[in-house]
Amino acid sequence: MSEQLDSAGVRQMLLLVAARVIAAKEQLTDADRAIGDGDHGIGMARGFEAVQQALAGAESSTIGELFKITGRTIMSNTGGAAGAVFGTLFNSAAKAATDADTLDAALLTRMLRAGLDGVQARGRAQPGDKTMVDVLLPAVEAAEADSSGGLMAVLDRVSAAASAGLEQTRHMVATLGKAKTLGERSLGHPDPGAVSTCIILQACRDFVHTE
Amino acid sequence: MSEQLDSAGVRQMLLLVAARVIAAKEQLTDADRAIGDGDHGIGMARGFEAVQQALAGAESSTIGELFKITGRTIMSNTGGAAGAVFGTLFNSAAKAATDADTLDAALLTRMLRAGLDGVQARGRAQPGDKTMVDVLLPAVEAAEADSSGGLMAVLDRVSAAASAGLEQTRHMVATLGKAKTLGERSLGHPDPGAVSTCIILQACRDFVHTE
Amino acid sequence: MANPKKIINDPKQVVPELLDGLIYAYHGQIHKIDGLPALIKTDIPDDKVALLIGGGSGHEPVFHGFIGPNMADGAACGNIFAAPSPDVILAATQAVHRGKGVLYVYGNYAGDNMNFDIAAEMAEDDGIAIRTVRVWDDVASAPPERCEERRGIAGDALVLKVAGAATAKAATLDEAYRITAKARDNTRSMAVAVAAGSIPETGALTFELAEDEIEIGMGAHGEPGVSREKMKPADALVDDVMARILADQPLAAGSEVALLINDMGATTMMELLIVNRRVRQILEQQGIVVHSTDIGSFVTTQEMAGFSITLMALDEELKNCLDQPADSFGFMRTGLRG
Amino acid sequence: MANPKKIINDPKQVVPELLDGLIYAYHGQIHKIDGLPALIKTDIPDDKVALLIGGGSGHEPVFHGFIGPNMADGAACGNIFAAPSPDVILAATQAVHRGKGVLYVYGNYAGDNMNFDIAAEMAEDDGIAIRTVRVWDDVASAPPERCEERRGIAGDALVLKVAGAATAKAATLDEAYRITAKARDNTRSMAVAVAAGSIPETGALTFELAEDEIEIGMGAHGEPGVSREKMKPADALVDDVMARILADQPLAAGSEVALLINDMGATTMMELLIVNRRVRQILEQQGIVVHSTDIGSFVTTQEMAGFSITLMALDEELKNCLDQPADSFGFMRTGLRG
Ligand SMILES: Nc1ncnc2c1ncn2[C@@H]1O[C@H](COP(=O)(O)OP(=O)(O)O)[C@@H](O)[C@H]1O
Ligand SMILES: Nc1ncnc2c1ncn2[C@@H]1O[C@H](COP(=O)(O)OP(=O)(O)O)[C@@H](O)[C@H]1O
Ligand SMILES: [Mg+2]
Ligand SMILES: [Mg+2]
Ligand SMILES: [Mg+2]
Ligand SMILES: [Mg+2]
Repeated sequence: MSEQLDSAGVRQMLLLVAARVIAAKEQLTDADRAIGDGDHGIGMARGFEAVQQALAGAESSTIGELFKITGRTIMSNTGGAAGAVFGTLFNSAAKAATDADTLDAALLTRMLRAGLDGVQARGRAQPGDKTMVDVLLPAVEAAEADSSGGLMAVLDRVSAAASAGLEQTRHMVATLGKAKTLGERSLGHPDPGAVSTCIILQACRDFVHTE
Repeated sequence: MSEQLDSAGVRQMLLLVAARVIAAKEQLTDADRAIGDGDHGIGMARGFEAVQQALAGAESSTIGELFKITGRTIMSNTGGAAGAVFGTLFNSAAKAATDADTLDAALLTRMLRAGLDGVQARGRAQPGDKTMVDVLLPAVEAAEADSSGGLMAVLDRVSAAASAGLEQTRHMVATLGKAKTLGERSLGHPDPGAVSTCIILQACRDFVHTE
Repeated sequence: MANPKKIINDPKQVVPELLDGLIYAYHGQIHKIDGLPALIKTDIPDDKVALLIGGGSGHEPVFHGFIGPNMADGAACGNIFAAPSPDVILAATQAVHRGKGVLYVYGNYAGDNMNFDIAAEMAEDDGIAIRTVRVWDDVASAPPERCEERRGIAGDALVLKVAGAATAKAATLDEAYRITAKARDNTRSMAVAVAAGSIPETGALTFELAEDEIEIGMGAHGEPGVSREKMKPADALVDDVMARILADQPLAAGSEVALLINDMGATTMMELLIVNRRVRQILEQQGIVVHSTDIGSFVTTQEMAGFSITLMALDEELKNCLDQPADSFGFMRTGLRG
Repeated sequence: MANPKKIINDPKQVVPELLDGLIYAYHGQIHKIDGLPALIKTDIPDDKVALLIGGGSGHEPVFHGFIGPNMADGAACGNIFAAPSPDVILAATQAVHRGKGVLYVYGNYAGDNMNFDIAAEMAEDDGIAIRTVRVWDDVASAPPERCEERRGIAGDALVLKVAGAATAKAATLDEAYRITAKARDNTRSMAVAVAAGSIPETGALTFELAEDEIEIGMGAHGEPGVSREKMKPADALVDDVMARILADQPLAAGSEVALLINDMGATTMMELLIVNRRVRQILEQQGIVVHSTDIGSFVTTQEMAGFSITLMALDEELKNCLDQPADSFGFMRTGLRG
């Protein structure tokens, strides 16, 4: 268990994130098939497989560089809404990392906020639109509301808020993206990108717990 | 039971032929689906429904005219190979009728032969090609071989020869028409046009028996 | 065997209704002969060798969708999968004739041959000269020495394109016939079916294929082909079909061909493009030059899924005919390509 | 849910292989940017306002099949149903740019919007002027007052035709933008799906429909529409769709429109013509004049069965753009019609 990570640890954490997203390929695709066009898992897996490769050659990179590599690789390889959204998430977080060499609770919180702001600036999704923002926003708010207890505690709260947010997306009517015309029929189903976001944050939490 | 028919009887006989062909629509289509393009019953029914209408207004026509009306109506309304073949069959038979006012065994035999010759001149089918010729030819030969016993006896022999001929088509490999590429796989199935021909000749026989 | 969800009204009215739809789509360029399923180009130049095509319906856009400038002057339309009757063909013949005779071009089927022949005899009795080119491109349907027994499949489209140009340019019927017959003689096709289509009136599939089966050499009405096999990757299917086509008509390195890849009904452009890639790899390997490529739905068999490949060996005359700008509902050449 | 028999090789290689097939079909008129799924017209005139289009693959012939003379100058291609990434779009933008700026035209989806916007920002950083027209023709996907939320479906084809003409003729990017945006604003479509298509990589159908059900308003990726109903005759389906389109954009008697009827993948030309017949009856009744008709496979969704109807209200400028001869793999105008 670690209360902070150096760049090598962050790199390992991002590799776990990638592995978890890739492993969830089918779950994500099924979620998208229920309310979208059925390709979310395909794109996310393609993007994060490329991230695995890119991180393989990035052993001496800083935290900011690792997030930037991850963001750019997602952006180039994922395609679709997810490529822009998750690419922007990591790219924006990378900028907030500046040249830090340690990831602690405070930096994580700043990076999450920067990621959220970047995603919203790009896609204009509002809370309640049934997108990944409905997971990311409560996660950021949970981190910002209580910075006590270090990286692990923050990630526990982030992860719990994300799960709760994901659950909420079931009760939302999609108004953006390919699911929007489902209208009422999108009720009961979680948002695919919200599922991915939850998996990503959960992987970060699990990493610091087992490290 | 009649040993000869006047033009009114011939008209009734042709109406029975039409009714029997129409009733066999599905059987004919199934036969064509097994070795051809699955439309034989559709075309034959369409043609003979038109024949019913055409004969409705032909009460004062001669035997030759009745066959000519039947042939032309089939030719115009059936389409496909069957339209040309069965149209030609009746048209050629009509010519052999000249201005006769009674259909007896001798005239029937001449009309069948003329019909066969017309069909072969038009389509060049040889015996064994697995077409309606494999029913019509043995029927004609049965009529020509033994002219004893009048119209009923001839039609009994014609009908029996037709049935036997039809059975033989099961053992033939199609070499003409849409069934031809089935090759060996056409074995075991009767030829659709042969089925129709058998139904037509059988209807004539049944008509003179019940008349 | 469920009746597929066809987007039709009364199944018996499919042909008249589709012809009405086609006439609307042509914006006055074609019209119907009163009461008959024959479509005629409205503006046929005087003194032109006329081109009449036709056959059973249900294969749209062929044949009736191939009328237009430098394409056909008229089409005689049969019912679904059924040759048109002689009276329809005769009426269409009279309507397109402009004093120079009429070239008939259609697929080589017993029904079409007999009905067109009967009409031709009647037209000739009326003093109209007729010449006939039957398209027999399907190498799956008879050995080369009996090519007159072969079926006409997607090769129709390329032969009709040449016939349209030939009848527009040629001074005489015989000359148009000569060019068109050469195009026909130089054309070979073969199809692969992966799923069956159905006849509107009965809803019945024209054949049955297991979940994992395909049929090589399938005919345009679902007539059986040369071999039933397990489903294979696209490249393996193409290799098989191309080997059969090229064995039938060996082409020397440096030969030029027109290539047509036809969707039998339900196959997507995505798949046809993947087929095209492999076709070109094979032709490149053999040094065969592709002069023109047409990919799409030209000769369909209802919602049958599958494709066919057609090669027409070219000389200068055929290239000129193929390249001539032409317009029709189902086949176009803009003349704008470099 | 069986994996349909797609004619493909490795499902992950579908996009690169279909692009190769398309490049072959273009006979040197287009080429690929090294290593990237972007296709560029080889011969783009200097000083031309450039037209870049693009979107997810799997809808062939749109978008990459719409490159050509008086059509698009390049296309950025995504994976199946996935918008292309910003680097592909940016590379394509640089490749088509001839000093007069680049017009982006694509379907209005979150993924396309974000990726093209990111690329546009990068291109503008490099000094390339960009203007964007998002096609949002699907009236089933949002009410009229929120048309910016609507999806782009088959209306893409007509808007791209206009954009091709506008960018070929216009002196400035702003002028090309003005004409193209007008075309977009005047375009309305709605689709009906009768059977689902499937995604090559998973084999899964994008939606499920009962044997006797259809969906009105289905999106181009299988996104749900406005109502699920029992299968009906073609005329009843058309009546329903036309009522919704005409309610969305009322057209006075005497108005002129371009009409496009699109096959979503597996629907036959026979059916589309029957649809066309009814569309024209309805328009005739309302005194609406159809200036041009395009019927075929333009924007497909794999082997989905169904059709969409598109109307674009026309003025003289749009008519001129639509009528201008143009050539591409997926859309042509010969200029030969009367
Ligand atoms: N404007 C947006 N802002 C944030 N997230 C978005 C936006 N639009 C879509 N998304 C997310 O993207 C997910 C869909 O991704 P994916 O299926 O990969 O792309 P596409 O919709 O292009 O097929 C949605 O579930 C949603 O969470
Ligand atoms: N050349 C021919 N001579 C005689 N009969 C023929 C010939 N060609 C086909 N037929 C008959 O026509 C029948 C098929 O008719 P049909 O299915 O209605 O026409 P099509 O083959 O045009 O679909 C065959 O079963 C055969 O008996
Ligand atoms: Mg998706
Ligand atoms: Mg038949
Ligand atoms: Mg037939
Ligand atoms: Mg997608």
